[in-house]
Amino acid sequence: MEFNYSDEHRMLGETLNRFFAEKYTSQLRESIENSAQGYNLDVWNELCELGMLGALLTEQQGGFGGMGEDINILFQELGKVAANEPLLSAGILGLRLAAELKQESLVDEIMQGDKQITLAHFEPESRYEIDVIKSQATPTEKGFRINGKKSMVYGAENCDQFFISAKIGDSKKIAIFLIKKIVKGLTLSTRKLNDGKIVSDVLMSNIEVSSSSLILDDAFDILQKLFSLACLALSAEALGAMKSSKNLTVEYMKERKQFSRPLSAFQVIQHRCVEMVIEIEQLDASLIQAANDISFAIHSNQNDDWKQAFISTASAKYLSGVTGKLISEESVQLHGGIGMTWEYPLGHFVKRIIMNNHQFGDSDYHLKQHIKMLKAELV
Amino acid sequence: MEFNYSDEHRMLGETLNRFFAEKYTSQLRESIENSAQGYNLDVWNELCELGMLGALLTEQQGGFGGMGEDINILFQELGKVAANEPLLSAGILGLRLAAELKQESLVDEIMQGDKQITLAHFEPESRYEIDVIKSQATPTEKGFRINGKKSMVYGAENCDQFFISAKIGDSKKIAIFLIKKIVKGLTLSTRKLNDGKIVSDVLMSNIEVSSSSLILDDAFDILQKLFSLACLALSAEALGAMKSSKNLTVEYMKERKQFSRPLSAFQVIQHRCVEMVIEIEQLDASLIQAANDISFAIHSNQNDDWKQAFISTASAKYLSGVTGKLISEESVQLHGGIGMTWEYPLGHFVKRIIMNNHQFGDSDYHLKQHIKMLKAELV
Amino acid sequence: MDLQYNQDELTFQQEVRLFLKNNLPENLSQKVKLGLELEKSDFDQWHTILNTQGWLASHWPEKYGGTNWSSIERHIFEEECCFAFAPRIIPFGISMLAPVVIAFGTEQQKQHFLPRILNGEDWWCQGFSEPGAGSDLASLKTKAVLENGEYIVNGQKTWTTLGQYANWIFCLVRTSSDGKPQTGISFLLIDLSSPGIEMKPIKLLDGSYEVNEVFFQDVRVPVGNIIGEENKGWDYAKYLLTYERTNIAGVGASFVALKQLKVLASKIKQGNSYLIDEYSFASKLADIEIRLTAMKVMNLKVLSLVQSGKAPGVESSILKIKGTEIQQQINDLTRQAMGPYAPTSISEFNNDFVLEQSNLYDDDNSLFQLGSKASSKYLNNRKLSIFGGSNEIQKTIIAKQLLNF
Amino acid sequence: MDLQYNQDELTFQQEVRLFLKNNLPENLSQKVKLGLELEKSDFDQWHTILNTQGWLASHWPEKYGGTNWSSIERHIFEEECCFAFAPRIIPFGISMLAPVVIAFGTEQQKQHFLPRILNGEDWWCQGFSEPGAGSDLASLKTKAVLENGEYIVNGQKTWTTLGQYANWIFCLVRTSSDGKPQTGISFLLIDLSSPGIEMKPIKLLDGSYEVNEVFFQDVRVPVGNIIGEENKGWDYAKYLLTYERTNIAGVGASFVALKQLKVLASKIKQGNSYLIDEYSFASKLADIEIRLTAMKVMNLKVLSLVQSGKAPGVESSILKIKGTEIQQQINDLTRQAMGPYAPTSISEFNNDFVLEQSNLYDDDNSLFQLGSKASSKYLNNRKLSIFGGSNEIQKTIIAKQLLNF
Repeated sequence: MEFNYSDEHRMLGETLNRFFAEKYTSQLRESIENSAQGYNLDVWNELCELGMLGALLTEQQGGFGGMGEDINILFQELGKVAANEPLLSAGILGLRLAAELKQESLVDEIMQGDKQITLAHFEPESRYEIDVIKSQATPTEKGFRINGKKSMVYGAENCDQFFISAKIGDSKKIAIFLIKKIVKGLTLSTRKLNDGKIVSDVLMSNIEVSSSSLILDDAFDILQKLFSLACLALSAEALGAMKSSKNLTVEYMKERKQFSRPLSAFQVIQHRCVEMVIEIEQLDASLIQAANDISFAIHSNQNDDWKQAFISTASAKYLSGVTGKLISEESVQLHGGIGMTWEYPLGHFVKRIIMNNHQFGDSDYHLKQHIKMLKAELV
Repeated sequence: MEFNYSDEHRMLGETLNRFFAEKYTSQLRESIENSAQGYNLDVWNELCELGMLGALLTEQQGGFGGMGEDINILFQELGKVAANEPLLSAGILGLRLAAELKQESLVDEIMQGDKQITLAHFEPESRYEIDVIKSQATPTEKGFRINGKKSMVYGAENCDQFFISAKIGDSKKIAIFLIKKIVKGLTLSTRKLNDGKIVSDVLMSNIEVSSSSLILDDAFDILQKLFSLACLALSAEALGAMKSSKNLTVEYMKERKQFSRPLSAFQVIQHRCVEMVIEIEQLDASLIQAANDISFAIHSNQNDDWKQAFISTASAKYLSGVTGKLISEESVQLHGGIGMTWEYPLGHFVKRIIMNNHQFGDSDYHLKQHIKMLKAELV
Repeated sequence: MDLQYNQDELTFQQEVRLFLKNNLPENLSQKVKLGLELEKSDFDQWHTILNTQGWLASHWPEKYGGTNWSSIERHIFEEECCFAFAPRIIPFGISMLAPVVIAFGTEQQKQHFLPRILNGEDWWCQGFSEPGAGSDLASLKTKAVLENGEYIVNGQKTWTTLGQYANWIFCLVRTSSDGKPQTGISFLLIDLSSPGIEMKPIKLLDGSYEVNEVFFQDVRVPVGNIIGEENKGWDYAKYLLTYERTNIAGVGASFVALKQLKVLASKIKQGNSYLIDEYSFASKLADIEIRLTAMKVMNLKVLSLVQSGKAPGVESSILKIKGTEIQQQINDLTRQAMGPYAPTSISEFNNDFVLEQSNLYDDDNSLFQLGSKASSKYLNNRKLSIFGGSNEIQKTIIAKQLLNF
Repeated sequence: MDLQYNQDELTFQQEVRLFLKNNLPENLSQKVKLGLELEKSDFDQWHTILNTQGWLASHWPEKYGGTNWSSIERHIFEEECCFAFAPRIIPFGISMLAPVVIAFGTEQQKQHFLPRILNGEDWWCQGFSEPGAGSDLASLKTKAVLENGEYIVNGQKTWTTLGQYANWIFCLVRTSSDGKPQTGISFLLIDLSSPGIEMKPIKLLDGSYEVNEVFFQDVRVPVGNIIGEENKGWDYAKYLLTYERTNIAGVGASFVALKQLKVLASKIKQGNSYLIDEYSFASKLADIEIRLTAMKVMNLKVLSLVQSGKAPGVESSILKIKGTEIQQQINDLTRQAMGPYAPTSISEFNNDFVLEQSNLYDDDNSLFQLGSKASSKYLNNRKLSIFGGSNEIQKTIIAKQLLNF
């Protein structure tokens, strides 16, 4: 057993911490709010130049990380400044998926920062279920005709191509296609989110694609593993934002006076801050376990180890939802009015924490997954 | 709308309050702990002489109350001293049921304090479900042969007769029989509870009864209504005990000093006491609603009104479980060590509160009932 | 004890329902139903309709234009307005300032200000909070110095709700620094068109604008604009804060919001079933419903106190805490109900477009709409437990007043 | 970062498992498994077995009879003992007094007391708390006055766990009332057979006896029984309280209790299905499991701190809070699982009868047995968050030490 991070992992965290601390000024955030991309292009390019995308791929895939710990560290740093750069949508759902699907040339292009892709998977009726997919790919002479609708595709407008999921004919398997953004029959309906990010509906109406667009005809296993990485990433990002929220709150309690004493002198404030600290510690521990189990499963690639990794990531995502609600609400409440304002940084963290709970399954969803696995184990 | 209690109801509460405050000394409680009956015979006889059993019957049934408000008031007073007298088992499940089943002569005997009866209904596998009944009554030449097992029958040992539920032959209906305690094939296995009460398993092995023992062949409706009275009674009793727990706690916080200040000067203690007060207020309100709806349904005897009464009592029983857990745990925690001791009265209230949650459905059970009714309403 | 309305109360309820059916404009009720932002003209329109009927300021004495409704009747009116999706009555003039003017104002102040509140000529806002004062109101620093029959006011107020619509503000200002902080405060009425006043909007974390900062630089206020005596303003403010808080729990509005949430949950698909079929969701919904029903009774209890002439004390604090908790829980659960659609931003949508949707819940676009509102509302309503005396302050008040801690 | 045990650790784990398999008597493990009360002779039996193996006081220095296990190895040992249903090692002598004697005692005290702790000649109990002192330890009043080479002790101690089995007690006593309350306290070892001592049991709300009051009236204690210097006892007590708290969270025991609860829930009938199929129940179970798994990692983090030579500070407080919360939640849920059987009283049952049941969960009688234990245990374990420094005190410590509040 070794509880400390390796030098490489420590460096990854420190590098990102310094980088984001320097970049994420309030001006930068204002510029992002008004940007078309939903993030800052310069920051993204520098991240690519620093080679940070390599942290998302294993050595075999051409990166230098790609393990649970890398994702945990990277996304916590993102969360600590509530950064908007698309390391989930273009990084994990784009780059990592391309690598898992062995699309080497695509991986190279993305790594060089030349293009972005992402995955359009969930649909209006999926809610959080991976396998509720109604998009249809009908075989044609030259390839396939695709119809369907994909919901809430983060950063879609910034991509050149999409991986999209669909079922071929009567098959129940989920196939993955690679399609261009600009193609007849594809419409994006894009809006901006509370936190400045952009999101699109993708309408696919009789899109004609060649047979080479079909990348994999049964992608469920790959998607399930990929989504466990996404859950870890979202939980870690939320945790980073929780740490920042908690720190802001603790500091403000010391500064702010009421009834002639700093708020931090009030016992109720003390206990409530301590409860925040403890819950954050607990979540941190849960993420360490999930990251560990994912790494172990990637190394061994045994089914049982992946099962354990799914349990651990479901646990972590559940706990990040529950803890996140507590930290957000308590941070705002303890701040009082100032915590409600746009200008004060707390709101950005709170929004990131809360909204991450709405991607790839909220706490109810993941608790249910945990219960299913718990019951399977008892039989 | 009239929010105040009538003079009669106010007097009922005041009379009982005075009566119990005088009787329930620590000596009395010690004598109950060591008694065979699980309550004090003198107190019970005096209650009967005072005519308090009449509060459990409507005027038509020969009483002077029998409405939701009467039960709410009566059982809260019982709970305030954590009294052990069998107003639920012998009162509602015995006397009131006898009245509902129109057993006038039985009612008279019970009212005069000459005998006690109760209902043996739930079985090992019922948990909290009214209709999971496996006891069998097989028709014979002279009447019926009954087999089955009844669990956790409160105060059974003190009764002369039981109402028991069973299914006749292949029928799915729940029938009610009146049987003697001392009869061939019936065995009681009796134990004492944490709070001094006694409870029995009732084993029925080839009991032969005459056909006149069958009182009603389809008693589901009567039982459902009776159990809603029982739920109100248990919730009210728990509420009474919560009020006493809270009062003990509030007073102790003022007396007890730590770090040279009374505990009541600590802000965390203040807020936690106030949270107890608020939750108790909320439960009180919920019981007022349930009592009101039960009274309304008794008056109108319309199905829709009973449905509303079932929803309200499920709500109240749910809330009394949830609130009870909070009040018990917080009362003990805020007291510290002293709250853990047998000698200090708090423990009696805590045990009554917690254990009431385990009769006639706990909070999970009643929340589920509420959800069923909520969904039925949406369809 | 009888929680059912009696015959007179039922008759009154019918009267209110009929009035709302005939007089509440559909453009207003639709906006309220969909949770859209109401503009000044919307509120003005509704105030005018109510004033015409004589029901705008129902709790005022009849001689100033009020009704003589019982507190139960006022409750029925408020409840029916909620169920009909009527806009709320803006309280600053009608329910906050007016009672103070009626109780402590001069005859001239009453004659001048009360009719203007009723007919909409004046829109009032509140100037109590200051930056750095928060729930510790008595520590306020905005100063008013008497010079030649005028107060010269300097300082800053904040969290002034809907100040952007107002032409008058009632303020607590410091007129003396002797003695306890509470004793040197006066209650001043200030015309917002006076030179030296600047009203600056505060953007909230959900992107909405509804509160403001107000800056006063050498603002001259006629001495006749003071309420009651100088340095007694704290008493008047306390009167204002305890007066007319029977609707503080927002029971009616919460019942409506819960009902909407139930319908939503029975329409949102979750794989092959509906959200309402998920025990995790349904149990939270049921828990809220049970607590809300209890709160309805707690509210009735306070009404009956008021009816019998008692002023609610800590009861208001309890209702404030429970009422805001429940509203926030409903907001939270509505956000959760939206699932992946919850994060959608408010700014992208067009009110007119939403109103065109014939059935609120029938297509993805309206889901987006509701999602947008749900998470903005969740974020925005975190304020409920902070403003109006934070829930922590309320608990401390209850500990002192009820438990004698 | 790697949470898996390495090869050496796995080998050690196998060694411990083999030892337990061969040496843990079944009569003991059965009692532990069924949650029955253990007697003095049970503890003595197990202590002797461990001492023969040299594993009783694993954290002591080797020269006094300890092992040189790493903190991970100690953790593995504790975990395996839990999984095998071994009795707990009674901490008063081995883990509380001994470290103090080793750090601050005279050579003579070490030579005399340490072997007697190991071989079971002495059973120690703790005399810190006093009536009226609670978590405010420094306010203690029990007095010791030096007279002719003996301390004369007068006063009262309380909450002395398993004092009924003890022949010695270590006490904090006041030897001076100058200066701050903490500065006048001494650490005294007292033979319980000395004249003037009375040990009185305290009955707890579940009917159990495990804590006691101890009365001292003119009890004469040789001056050689003081630890370290007079008036420095507070420092030694603090050392004791922070020493060896890595197992404070009770992770192993909680995993075992949770596992038992899961089996129970999959056997308890609920109409035609099982309790585990109820979402309301399963969700609470899953929530606890998730938090317990996280606590396991938090515990490992502290172990790794200890391994690298750092003494855990606030980390122990966090583990104490979380550990007791989780144990109480498991107790609470076990009680809930028992449904109508939960209120059964403990006093009616016969231990031998329970042990005869071949399958724990197969018939109603054993359900009764478990029900009995479940609600007694729930009630009894409310103490966990009170004793050993209440969870409120722990929070205040964390606020001061970690947040600098």
